Parts: sequence; structure tokens; C-alpha cells
Amino acid sequence: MKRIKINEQHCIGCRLCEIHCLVQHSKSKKIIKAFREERESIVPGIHVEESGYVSFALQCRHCEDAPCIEACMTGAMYRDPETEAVICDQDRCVGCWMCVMVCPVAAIRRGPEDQVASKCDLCMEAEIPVCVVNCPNEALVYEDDAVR
Amino acid sequence: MTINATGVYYRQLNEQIRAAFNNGADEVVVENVCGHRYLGTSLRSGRIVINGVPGNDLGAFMDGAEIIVRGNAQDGVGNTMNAGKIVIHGHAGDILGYAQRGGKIFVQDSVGYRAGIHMKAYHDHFPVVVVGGTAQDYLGEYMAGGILAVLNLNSGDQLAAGDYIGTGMHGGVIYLRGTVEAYQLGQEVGLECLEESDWQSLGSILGEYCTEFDRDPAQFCQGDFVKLTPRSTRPYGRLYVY
Amino acid sequence: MNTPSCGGPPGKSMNRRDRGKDIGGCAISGIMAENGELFSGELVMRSIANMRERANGLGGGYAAYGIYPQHKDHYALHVMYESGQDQQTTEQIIQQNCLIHEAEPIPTHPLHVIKQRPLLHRYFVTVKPEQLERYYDLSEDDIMANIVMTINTDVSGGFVFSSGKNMGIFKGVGYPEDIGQFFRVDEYDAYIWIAHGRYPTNTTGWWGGAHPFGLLEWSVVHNGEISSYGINRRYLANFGYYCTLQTDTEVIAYIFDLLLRKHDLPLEVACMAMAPPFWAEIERMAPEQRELARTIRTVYGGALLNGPFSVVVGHSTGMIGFNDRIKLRPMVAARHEDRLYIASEEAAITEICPKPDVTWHAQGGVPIVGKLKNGAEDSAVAQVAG
Amino acid sequence: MKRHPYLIIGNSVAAIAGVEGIRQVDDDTPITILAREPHHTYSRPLISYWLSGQVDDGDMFYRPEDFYEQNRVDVILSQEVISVDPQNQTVQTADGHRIAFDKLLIAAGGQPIVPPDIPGSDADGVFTFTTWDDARNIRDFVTQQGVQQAVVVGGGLIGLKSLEALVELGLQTTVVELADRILSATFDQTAAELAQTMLEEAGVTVLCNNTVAEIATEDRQVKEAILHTGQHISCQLVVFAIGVRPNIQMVADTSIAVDWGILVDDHMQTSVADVYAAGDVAQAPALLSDERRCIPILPNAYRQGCVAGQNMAGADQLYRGGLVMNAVDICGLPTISVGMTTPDNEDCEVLTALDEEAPSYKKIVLCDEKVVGAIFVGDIDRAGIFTGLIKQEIDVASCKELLLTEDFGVISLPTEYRKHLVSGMGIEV
Amino acid sequence: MQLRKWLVEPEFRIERDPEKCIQCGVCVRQCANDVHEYDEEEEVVYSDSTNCVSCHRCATLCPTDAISIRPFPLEFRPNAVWTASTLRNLYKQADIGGVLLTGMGNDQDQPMYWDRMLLNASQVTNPSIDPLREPMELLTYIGRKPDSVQFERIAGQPRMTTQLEPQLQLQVPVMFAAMSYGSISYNASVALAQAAQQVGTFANTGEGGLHKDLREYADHMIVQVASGRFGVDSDYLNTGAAVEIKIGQGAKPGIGGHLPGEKVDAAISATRMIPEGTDALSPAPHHDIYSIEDLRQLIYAIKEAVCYSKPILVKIAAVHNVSAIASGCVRAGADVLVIDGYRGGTGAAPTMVRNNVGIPIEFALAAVDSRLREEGIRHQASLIASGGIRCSADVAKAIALGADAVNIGTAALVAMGCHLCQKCYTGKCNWGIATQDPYLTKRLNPNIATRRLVSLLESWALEIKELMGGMGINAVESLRGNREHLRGLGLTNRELQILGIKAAGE
Repeated sequence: MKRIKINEQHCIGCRLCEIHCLVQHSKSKKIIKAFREERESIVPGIHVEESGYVSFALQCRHCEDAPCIEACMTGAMYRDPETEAVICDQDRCVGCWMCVMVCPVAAIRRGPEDQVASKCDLCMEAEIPVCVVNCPNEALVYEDDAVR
Repeated sequence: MTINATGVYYRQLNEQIRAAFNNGADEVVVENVCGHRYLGTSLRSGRIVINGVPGNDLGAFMDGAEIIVRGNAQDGVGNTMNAGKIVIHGHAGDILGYAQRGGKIFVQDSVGYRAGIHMKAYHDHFPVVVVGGTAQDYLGEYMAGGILAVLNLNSGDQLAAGDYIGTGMHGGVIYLRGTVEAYQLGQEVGLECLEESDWQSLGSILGEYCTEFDRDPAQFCQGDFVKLTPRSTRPYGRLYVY
Repeated sequence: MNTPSCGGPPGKSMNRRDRGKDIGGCAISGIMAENGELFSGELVMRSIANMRERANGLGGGYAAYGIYPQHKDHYALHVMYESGQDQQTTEQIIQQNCLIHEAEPIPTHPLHVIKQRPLLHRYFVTVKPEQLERYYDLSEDDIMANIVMTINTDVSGGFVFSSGKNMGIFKGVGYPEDIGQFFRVDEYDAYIWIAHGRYPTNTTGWWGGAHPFGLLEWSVVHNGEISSYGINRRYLANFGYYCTLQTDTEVIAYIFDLLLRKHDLPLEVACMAMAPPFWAEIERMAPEQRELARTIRTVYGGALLNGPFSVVVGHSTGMIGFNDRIKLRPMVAARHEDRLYIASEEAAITEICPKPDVTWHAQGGVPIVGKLKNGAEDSAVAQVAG
Repeated sequence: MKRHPYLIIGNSVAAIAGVEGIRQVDDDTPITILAREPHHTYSRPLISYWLSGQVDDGDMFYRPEDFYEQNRVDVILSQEVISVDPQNQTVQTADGHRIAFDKLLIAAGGQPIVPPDIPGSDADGVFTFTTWDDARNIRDFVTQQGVQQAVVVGGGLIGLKSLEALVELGLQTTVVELADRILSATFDQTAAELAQTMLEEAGVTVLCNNTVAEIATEDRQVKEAILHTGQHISCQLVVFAIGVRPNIQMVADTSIAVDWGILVDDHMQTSVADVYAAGDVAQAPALLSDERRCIPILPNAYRQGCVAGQNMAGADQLYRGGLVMNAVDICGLPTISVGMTTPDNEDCEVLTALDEEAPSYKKIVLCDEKVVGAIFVGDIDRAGIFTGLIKQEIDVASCKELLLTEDFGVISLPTEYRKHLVSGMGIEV
Repeated sequence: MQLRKWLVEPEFRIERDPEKCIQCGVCVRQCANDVHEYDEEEEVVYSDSTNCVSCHRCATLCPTDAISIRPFPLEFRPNAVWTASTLRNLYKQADIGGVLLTGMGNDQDQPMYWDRMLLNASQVTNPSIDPLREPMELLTYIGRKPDSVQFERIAGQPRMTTQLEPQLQLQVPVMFAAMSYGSISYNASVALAQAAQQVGTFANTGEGGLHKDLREYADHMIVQVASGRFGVDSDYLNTGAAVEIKIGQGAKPGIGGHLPGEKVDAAISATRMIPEGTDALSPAPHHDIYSIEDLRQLIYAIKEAVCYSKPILVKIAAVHNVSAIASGCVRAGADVLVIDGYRGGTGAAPTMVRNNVGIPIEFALAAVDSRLREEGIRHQASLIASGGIRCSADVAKAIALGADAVNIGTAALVAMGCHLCQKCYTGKCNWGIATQDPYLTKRLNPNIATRRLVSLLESWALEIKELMGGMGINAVESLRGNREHLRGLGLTNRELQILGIKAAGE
């Protein structure tokens, strides 16, 4: 499947990925409007971790044996048959946080108002995830894992 | 093995020497050397004994070999030398040990101008130059590491070195036997007495010098030497406006 | 000797100052008898006349090898003068350096279409022994070439347009067939004939600028333009060749002289230097050939002739037809028995040789070479003697 | 007799994982499921959400409606298996059928424990809380009888989830826990207190160090619960949530080895070849322990079922061992506990950070510089990292002082581990 | 402690469009000069223009294009003599004392001779060549060439006896100028090396030694030897494709280089073979070269060290009598001569030197090429022109003037992202190029930078081919030194004469 590869040594900590993730998952999809009106209600699916000069932007790894899918009691967490992405169906999520408990990279967050889980969906609506598109330093690369 | 340098151009002579070592020789004696340049360039091992006066850039970029000169040497001895040993049974010309990064150079008598310029140490590379006689001006300019010792053995009352000693020096240490006048020193150098640790490291070097040239180490005592060290590792740190 | 050999005053025909590099389209034709047989210039005149459309009347000329057997060890200097004064100055230079064995006006036939002709003289000379001694490091050819260079550089109204042994160049402003008639070319017999019809575009044409261009035994006729002229010229300057005529044909002759005579390169290698294979082709060659090609290209970059050209080069023992490496100018060749024909158009060959044994189109960068057979030169001379 | 290439007893998480595991290896051989309950596969843990009305019928199902067709599963509902004959490779159902199999997966789950010696425990109004039908019965009972008060026996996970639902239904509730704190199996005192406070703020009465001795009835109807200490608590409903026992009766007296549950090896195979067990019924290898244990939690059930299914279909998949862990949202307070949270080992190092205001509590248990257990109350966002560290047995000496900090993250971890996680595409867990 | 610089006004002003700013903080995180600051209490980003160097990093990365940077609008009273930059320099020096320092090349408004030379194109009589269809050759060999090729004839068959001296093969006649690891970041060094390898040209270590991880590109790297001899040993000389002796640099002829100790971190220390934290001092003269025969001595010392297997380059600054110097260098044994004009870039140069010393490369190149031809030794060394080559037309003109190839430094840096803020010497390059700060160096992803450099050279190659095609030339050797294809515009007779070209219209 196509996944986002993280190149830690290229991450410059600008957080444009977070910004564009938020915009992409906003209703308006307009950056200024999204920030003015929806900023509080969206949890980006990508988070930049920083320590000294080291940083990287981490989002769901869409694991092959995704522990979050195994741990999900409602079936809300599922693998999209087409893209193979791990997707959280927020309509079915009841917020039991089992997925949060088992995600080894802490890529699943308690979503808007702490009701349901929120995570990277690889920007189902875009051809290439916006974090990748907007990374100015190619610290995020969207590629087929056959390349691995 | 022995090579006669008479009538051989330096390029061919060097080829012969390299070939001799490549064919397994441990030592090559070169007779009738007279101005042949670049002897021992880049050599990693083996020993060259030179009878005569080798030309400039003796042992340039040398990387572990040993050269014994039974005679005087010209300019540029040990240019950018990395490792090895050069022993000169006589005097040497200018710019001895330029940018020398490692290895040792022992000169029985005096050396010319700019000896030890840009000498620098790095990790296990530690260059040493010992001059038995005196050194002319600009000794140890821009020196960044290693030991430069001038023993002033043959010259009576003369000062061990000329003027502008250690200009731009930012590492390493110079030991001079005898006195130094303040005007002789570059601005970047400080003058001190030797401490016990200095004497120890200098002592072993002097021992080696005495072994090479059959001298008596007992003639040296700590009090005869002064020590020159850089005042800063950043001599020109405040030269510019940012 | 002061009067032109035919009517009308000499005039601007010699003015070559401030000219840019000549640019032109042209017709070329060359015939060689490889067995050394001598034949009349009438043949080549017919051939070149066939391509009248390619010329515009502003230049025509011939080179002929084997025409002066009685002077075969003398340099035949063909010289044009603007004025008697120029002739005096020039002859002084010649006399200083050479023994003149014979001197005369070049025989011409008055022709009213030939206008503004210069004074035309020829001298059969050898370099003086004392000069040979003085310049012991130079060959007689070198000294002769220097003399020609000196005259052509220093004397503004004097111009040596032919300087080989047992050969001669005849050229001027006009259609080639008129020039041929003017110089009475049909009266000479040669084993190589090279002809040129000229179509200069940006100059009115001047006598010296007509083709063939010659230096010592070399003569060159040329169709096209050498885009690399600027560097070829500077490259040649490195070796003492100073291009005085601002014509790219000149550099071709010099390069031939340099590569073949001075550098002693094999003919094929010299051609390779002038029209080398592409690097991609070189990559595909067998190792030894690749090394040769790489070396030649690397060393002789300044001799590479770039731009569209086809040339026929004559020299004492042969004739070479030669194209730029991507063949931007036309060239056809044919053989019939011992004769080699090279021309811009096939018709120019069939005009004079209706049924050749073989006809082919030249390949870019690959020389067409005619060589005198062993002993042929002697037989050529013998024929005349006989 | 028709033989079933793959026969699965059970229809919950382990069974479904078994189907999915088989299908990862074998695309088309038919699979047969024998289910005791009459429902399409549904999520057991959701019953508390269903009971409280947070989830409706349609959302109860664990897999989409066409799951069985998509996976070519022949599902036989309401068919309880009463015994397994491993020698003849058959199972016997309650209604007398014998069904032959090539490979069998026992994913029969567990049975809630109801202490038989408590008087009144068979009265109307006494329930357990493990199946959808349990939840339906409770809801029907509450509605029909106008229940006002309820007592939940057991302050473990099921007890608390049922409590929460009952509170949602508007009942006045009391929880009675035998141990000195609620969630005693996974929580320490501090975490339990924070949780208890949340419960109490929601109106729940929490009684620890206590248990129900008797259920007083009237006309078979529950009237009150009488505690060990003599205290009487008026109630119309009692829910027993004191644990689950594996359903091992069906293999009793067979060559299939059992202990507390059915013993399986690290391929989830029982002591008999071609017979596998997974989920709450299985006693499988466990992380942080040398013994095999029953750890009846959903993620383990899934993994076990999946491993069993893959191996049944011919793969050679290893079960790396279960880990005790729980994520519970207690009246809006998220909590997560993983691994060994209250160490009995002296050598363990314990790091804690408590903020009672938030409230937030973090506890990390380290043994030999490796994390072996963790509790998170309130701020649980990064808990998964610790689960990973426990599973992967990562030496955290280099980042120990960062473990409890605010911005602890993947970035704080040893570079090699981080590379594996971050530069690698996927993570094998 | 940084003291307040009195009398020094900001040079630039940040303008933040409040309509657009979303307070996302990207600018705050991207500015190494601490110009932008996020006020957590007010949740607003403020900017302090005082330290702004107009590197455009913040503006480029701002997701809403909310930032623009303008020259500070406060102008001095117009004065053609005492210009703003003159005044600023005076204030600065009066404040702190010391030598004014600047980065990158000469930015003064002096004539650009490249722009006053025009290239030729063919019409009719000599057709243009279609570079899309016909082969167009840029391959260039750099190195010493013999006068002629020798043949021996065995049984009438010619056999070549000449063996060429070592040459460097360039697929495009453009190399990367010497830029040391230390003056530029590791990532920038990697990018240059990778791009050189991919394109088939050469990068140059500068005097900073060869990082061990760059050895895999060594056959596309020229290793440099300067007076400080940093990182120079026998291995280093033998690893590179060729060795360059640096005598001078166009940006600061007669001036050496100082890499301040704070930039000498572990990796640089290892590469330069000097202790961490010490200044790397590289004065202008080699202390073993005080005359031309000394240069010969060093050239041959290096030839001996590499057993005559690699070409030796000598790099000199374009100064007043450059042609005589060049001739001397060629006769001293240089196989390749690099001439660096006064517009050449640098990480740090004294401003007065940069702006006032040296001559334009155009003149130097023309004079040297002519001089070497006059002496008949032009073929003995290849000529590399460098110092302010900005575009493919500059390359074509340089080649037509007589260069075998050119070096590009600034253009390569710009391709990697440099915005010419001229503050290289501060070590705070916001583009991650001229810095060793690990937080900043990460900003230059070497793979992106490589790609951009490769694109640049490939596009230049295409353009040069187009230009050559227009001139009717299909091999670069026919453009090299072919001044017939150049005409001057707006030049004096004397300038035309030095350049050896005719005036436009001639």
C-alpha cells in the first residue's frame, strides 16, 4: 500500500503538516476560515514531536497488523479495502480508548470534545495526503511500501 | 637495496624507490643524491637512507615511512607530513614541517625561516619537530598543535630563534632553550616556565634526539627552557564586525 | 609586367580590408586521374558550368596539379596585385628570400565579362640557400609558407593565391566557366582538377576571395560555412598560421597543412580531427579505436570544423572530398576506371562521365580519398617529357 | 457424515478473528461457525453502551451484515456445543447433532460467575452482565418493574461499565467490592481513588472491603441486598459482575488439557492437534509471566483468534503472549492500565506523577530498566507508547527521566527503537 | 553579550497582513534571527524587524502569504556620495570597531560585461541546427593536451603512440565551485557531490577536506589544497578525481579564510583534521609558495603524491596582470587553470576587499585565453572561468571567450534555496546552507537540493545546446574560444579589444 514515510533527518519542525491537516479536515477547507472558526474543533491527525533540534511529524503508521483494529470493540476501526489505510469510523466509535491504549506511536488522539477517536485517514479525499504535499523539505514522502 | 641517483631525474628516482618498496625492500639507500626533489612523498612504510643533499619537499605528504639524511636538507622538509620520521644529520632550509600533522622531524643542526608553520595535531596525530641548533624568523606561525623544540646547542650566546615567533599561534607548544626577548614573540603567544608535565614530554623527545645524534641527554635541564603557548584558540575572533 | 594582361584598370578587386568572414553557397567539382594521366581543364570547366545555378557570377576558380612539370621542383607563386607599387613591394620580399627561376604574367584571354581584374603574375622560385641555413629549424615548406603569410599580411595590395609545386590556382570574380576561359584553363593538362563556382551572399566578392584557396601544395574548394571559424582561426594562430582572408576556406587549407604536413597525422585521422565522430559513437567503438577517437577529439577540438560544409581538397598526391559530420551540404562521388569524380551534384559528373562504374553519395565526416597510384606521379611527368 | 474443514465454536471476537485469520491464508475453504446465541456477531463490550442508550441495535454488530457471506462462513446460530470428541474429530450439540471437523477452533468464551451460596441469588431482578440478552433482560426488567435502585456486586471492569449504564438509566446505584478498592486487579490505590471520586460525583455509592451476603426477596422479587457487614441496601436490581469462568465443560474428560481454561501453546493449539482455542476460554502464554494465563480482554481475544485461524489454515504464526490491559472511561474520566501496575517485586522501580486537580495520574513501573506496567488516569494520550515499550521490552534507561514529562513522546525513545517505529513503514506488534 | 547597536536602524521591515495571519507560528519557528515571536498570553505573533536580514524564509513558508519584507522605509537624506550603505557601515564600525564583513559576491553596481556581449545566430547561409533532433555535444575533457598526436608507422599501418595525460570528463561544461564543508553545511556538500555525480561533472571540496561519507562521490570531486592544508594527506589527494591548489579567490584576492572555532564541530574537526573548536586559519599565501617556481614545486609534489595520475588545477583570482600570472601557472605545470573573477562568492570576506579588489572575469578570461594562445600554450592547460556566472548565456559567452568550462558557486547555492541575504558568516543561514547549526542544516534536504542542482545543470545544458544550435554549432569545442560568435554592445574600443570581439553590427 501507499504509506507516508517519515524522514526524521529532514523534518524542520515548521508544523506546516499540522496546519494543512487541520485545514483538510475542516468543513470549509479554507485555511484562514478553518483557523478562525474551526481550530478548536479539529484534532489534526499528525503531530510534530520535537526534542532539541530533532523533530518529526508523526501520524498513524497504518500498521499491517494494526493493534488498534484488533483492539476496537465496535468495529469502528477498520482497514479500507481499497487503500489499505486504517480508518476510524467516528460514527461508530464510542470512545472506549482501547485504540489509544494499544497504539505504540500514540497516533490516535481523543478527538473533538474527547468523544471519539481521531486519527490520520491518509486524506481519503485527496490524491496525496496534504501533510506530504505541504512538507517543504520532503520529510514526509508518500510511497508504495514495495519501495521499502 | 641501494640506488645510485647520479644522472637520474627525480621522477624516475622516485619511481625506482617506490618500486623497491613495492617489491618488498625494507630499506633503500640512495647514493649521490643531489637536489632530487620529493623523495619519500606519500610513503607509508620503509626506510630511506639518503647520502647527499636531497632536494626540496623531502617527505611531502609522507605517511609513516622513515627518512635518514646523511647530509643537509633543503627547503620544505616534511611538507604536510602525516606520519613517519625524518632525521637530518645536518641542517635544513626554510619551511620545515609546514602543516605537519603527525610524525617527527629531527634536525641535528639549525633550520631556516618559517619552521613548523601551520603545524597541527589531530586525534592520535601529533607532530614533533626538534631542531638541534637555532631557527630563523617566523618559527611556529599559525601553529595549531604539536611540539616544536629548538635546542640551541651549537651557537653559544645566540638566541634560539629569530623574530615573530608564534605569530597567529592557536595550538601546540614551542620549547626554546635559552632566553627569549619580548620583542621576538608574536602577539598571540604567551611565555611561561616549564611545568613538570612539560618537562616529562619534552624529556622523552630530547631523549630520542640524543639517541639519533649520539648526544648526552644529561646536558639538558628544565630551567634552561622556556615554553611558548598560544593565548587563545581563537586568535582573530574579534577581528570582524558582524 | 606593370600592365594588366588584359584591358581595364585594376581596381577594387584587391581590396580585402575590413571584410567580414565570407559567407556563401557554391558549387564544387573535382576530377582526379589516379594513374597520373594528364588531361585538359576543359573537362572540369564543363562539369562546373553544369552547376551554374549554384553560382552567382561573383567567383570562380580552378586548381590544377601537374601543370608545371618543367618547374616541378620550384614553388609556383601565383600573385595578384592591385598596383605596380604593390608588385614592387612584393617582388622585393620574394627576391629577399627566394631564387626566382622564372617570372611572367599569367597568360589570360581577354573577356569582356571579366572586369576589374588585378595584375596577375607567376614566379617559379626556390628558397635561397642562405635563408635555409638561417632558419635551420624550419623546413623549406615552412619558410615558403612564412613568406606567403608575410606578403599576404603585410602587403595590402599584393596577394599570393597559389604557392605549390607543379600546381597552380586560377581564380577570380566571375562565373567559373568565364574565369576558365579567361585563364585559358583548357590549355593546361593536369592529373587533378578542382573547380569552384561561387555564390557569396554578404560581400561583392573579390579576386583573392574566390576559390580554390591555396597554400603550398594544398588547394581547397568549399561549399557552406564554417561556424567554428572563429576558434579554428585562433587554434591555427597557435601554430603560426594567420588567417588573412577572413574566409573560412582558408582555415581548411591551413588545418590540412597543419595536420598532415606538420603533425604528420594519417589522412583518415586528420579527417577524423576535422569531422570527428559523435561522443556517443565513440563510446560504441572497439577499445583501441575509441582511445584513438577520444584522443584525437580531445587534442584537436580546435580543428573540428563545425557547420555545414562540403570541401574538395587537392594536394600533390591526391584529392579528398569531405563533408561536415551531419552532412548539411551535398556531395556526390563517382569512379570510372582510374578517374575519381567529386561534385556537388551528380549531373556535374554525368555531364562529363555519362556511365561511371560506380556513383555514391558521400557520408558525413567520412572522407572520399583519391590517391596517386605508386609511380603515377613519375609517369605523369614522363608523359609530358615524352 | 459431512466433515467441516474449519469448525469454529463461538461467534464473538475470537471466533471472528479466527475467520479473519483463516481468510488471510486460505481464501476459499468453507468455514462453519456454531453459535450459542441467536445474534449476528455483536460486540460484547458494547452492551453497557446499548443499555445506556448510547448505542442502538444497529450499531451493536461487530462486523458488517454481509460479513459471513463475504468470508464464506456457514453460521449456525442458537446451537450450543456440549461436548467435543477430539479422537473422532466431532462435536456434539445440545440438540443432539454430531458435527465432524478437520480443524476446530474453540472460542466459546466464558460464563459469568454467580455465587450459588448467596440466598436470593436466584430471585427475579438478579442478573449477570455479559451478553446482549443480559442487557436486554435488565432493560426490560428496569422498565417493567420501575426499578429505582440497583446494587452491582463487583467493582471490576464489567461492574463499572454496568454501573455507568444503570446511572444513565436514572437508577440510584451502589457498588459493592470485596477488595479494598475498585478495579483492584489493575489499579493501585491512587488511581482507584480518583476513579471512585468520579463515580461518587456521578451519584454512585462505593462500598469496598465488603460483599453481598444475602439478597432479601419478596415474591421472588429483589428487595434489598444485605451486606457482609450487616448493612441493608434497598434495591430492586442486583447485577453480579464478579468475574467470568471459561466455558470448558465441553472438553471435560477429553484428552484436551485444561487448567482454569483450555491450555494452548504459542500457536494457540490445544494439547490435541488440529484443535485450537482462543479468547476468554483459552489459557495462553502471557507476557511478563512464565505461566499461561486467562486474560479475558478483547485485544487478546482478537489476536489469539487471528493467530489460531492463520495456523489452522497452515501458516506458522506465533502468539507472543497476552498482556493485561484495560481502557475504561469512568464517568468521563479516561483511564488506561497496562501490565504489572502494582508490583510485588521489590526490584521494581515506580515513577508516579499526580495532579488531583486535573485530575491526572501517571504511574510507570520499571523492572531492569524496562517498563512492565503503567497506569494513566486523565491524560491518556501517550499511553499506547508504553504498551509498545512493554511488549517490545525496550530498555528505557536513556529516557527514564522523560517518561513522565509533559512532552514525552516517540521522540523521547531510544533512537534505534524510534527508527524502527518511525522510519519503518509499519510496525509488527 | 550583544550590545545594542546605536545609530544602526533596521535594514528591513516585516509587514504582516493581519487579515491573513492565522498565528500558526511557522515564521516563529523558521527564523534563526529571532525576528518573530509568539506571545502566548495574547496568542499573537509579533515581529521585530531589527534583526531581519531579508532571507525570505518566513515569507516563503508562510501558509497564507501574510508576510512581506520591504526595505526599511526610513531613508537617509539623498546623497550620492554618502550613501545609505556607506553611512551604515560607518555607524557599525564606530560602534564596534573591526573589519566590515560580508557574505556572497560583490553586489556593487559595476558594469556586467556578460550583459554587454551578444551571441550570434545563423540565418540561411549557415543553418541553425535543431538541438531537439540533431546530436548536440557538450562533452568536455579538462586537462593538459599535447601539441599534437603522434603516430608510428609499422608496415605502413599508423599506430597512435600518444597517451593523453589525465583528463576530467564533463558532460556539461559547468562544475561546482570550491565550497568547503564548514563554510557550507554537510547537506549542501552532499547535494553538490551527488548532483555532480548524477550530471557527470565535478564538485569541489574547497579547502575543508573531504568528509568520509563523501568519499563515495570522490570520482566526481576535486579536492582542494590551500595554505592551511586542512584535511590534506596522501589519501585525500589520491581519493579525489583531481587536486586543486588554491592560490586565490575572486571574492577576496589576497585574503585568506578563517573558519571560526565555533563552527568546528566534531564532524568538521574530523574532516579538516584539526581539534574541535579551534579556528581554522587559512591565510592567503601558501607558506611554501612565494614565487612561481615554488608553485611548480608544489604542483609536482602533488603529482608525485598521486603518481601523475590526476590533473592538477590551480585556482587564481582575477587580478590586474592575470594573463602573465596565468601563463606562469601553465608553465609551472598546472593542467587546469581556474580563474575566479571579482564577482565570485564567499562565505565571508572583508567588505572593502570584496568590493574593491580584482577584475571582472570577462576581461580576465579574454586576456588569459589570448595570452596563452599568443604563447602557443593554450592547449597545455584547460581554462575554467568562475565568479558570477549566472545563467547559461553567461556560460556560452564564457566558452566563446575561451573557457573550457565554468565553475558556478552562487548560482548553485541559489538553486539550493539561498536568497542572497549575504549573512553566511553569521552561521545562521535560515536555508540550511551556510551553517553548521543542526537545527538549521536539516532544512536543506540533500535529495531535494541534489534534484534542484541537477535540474539547473540540465536546463542550462539544454539552453546552451539551443544557443549553439542557433549558431550552427553542434560540438562545444567549436564554440570554445570562438569569439566570432560574440559582439560587444556599449563597450569602448579598448574594452572590445581586450575582449577580442567586434562591436555589434560589425
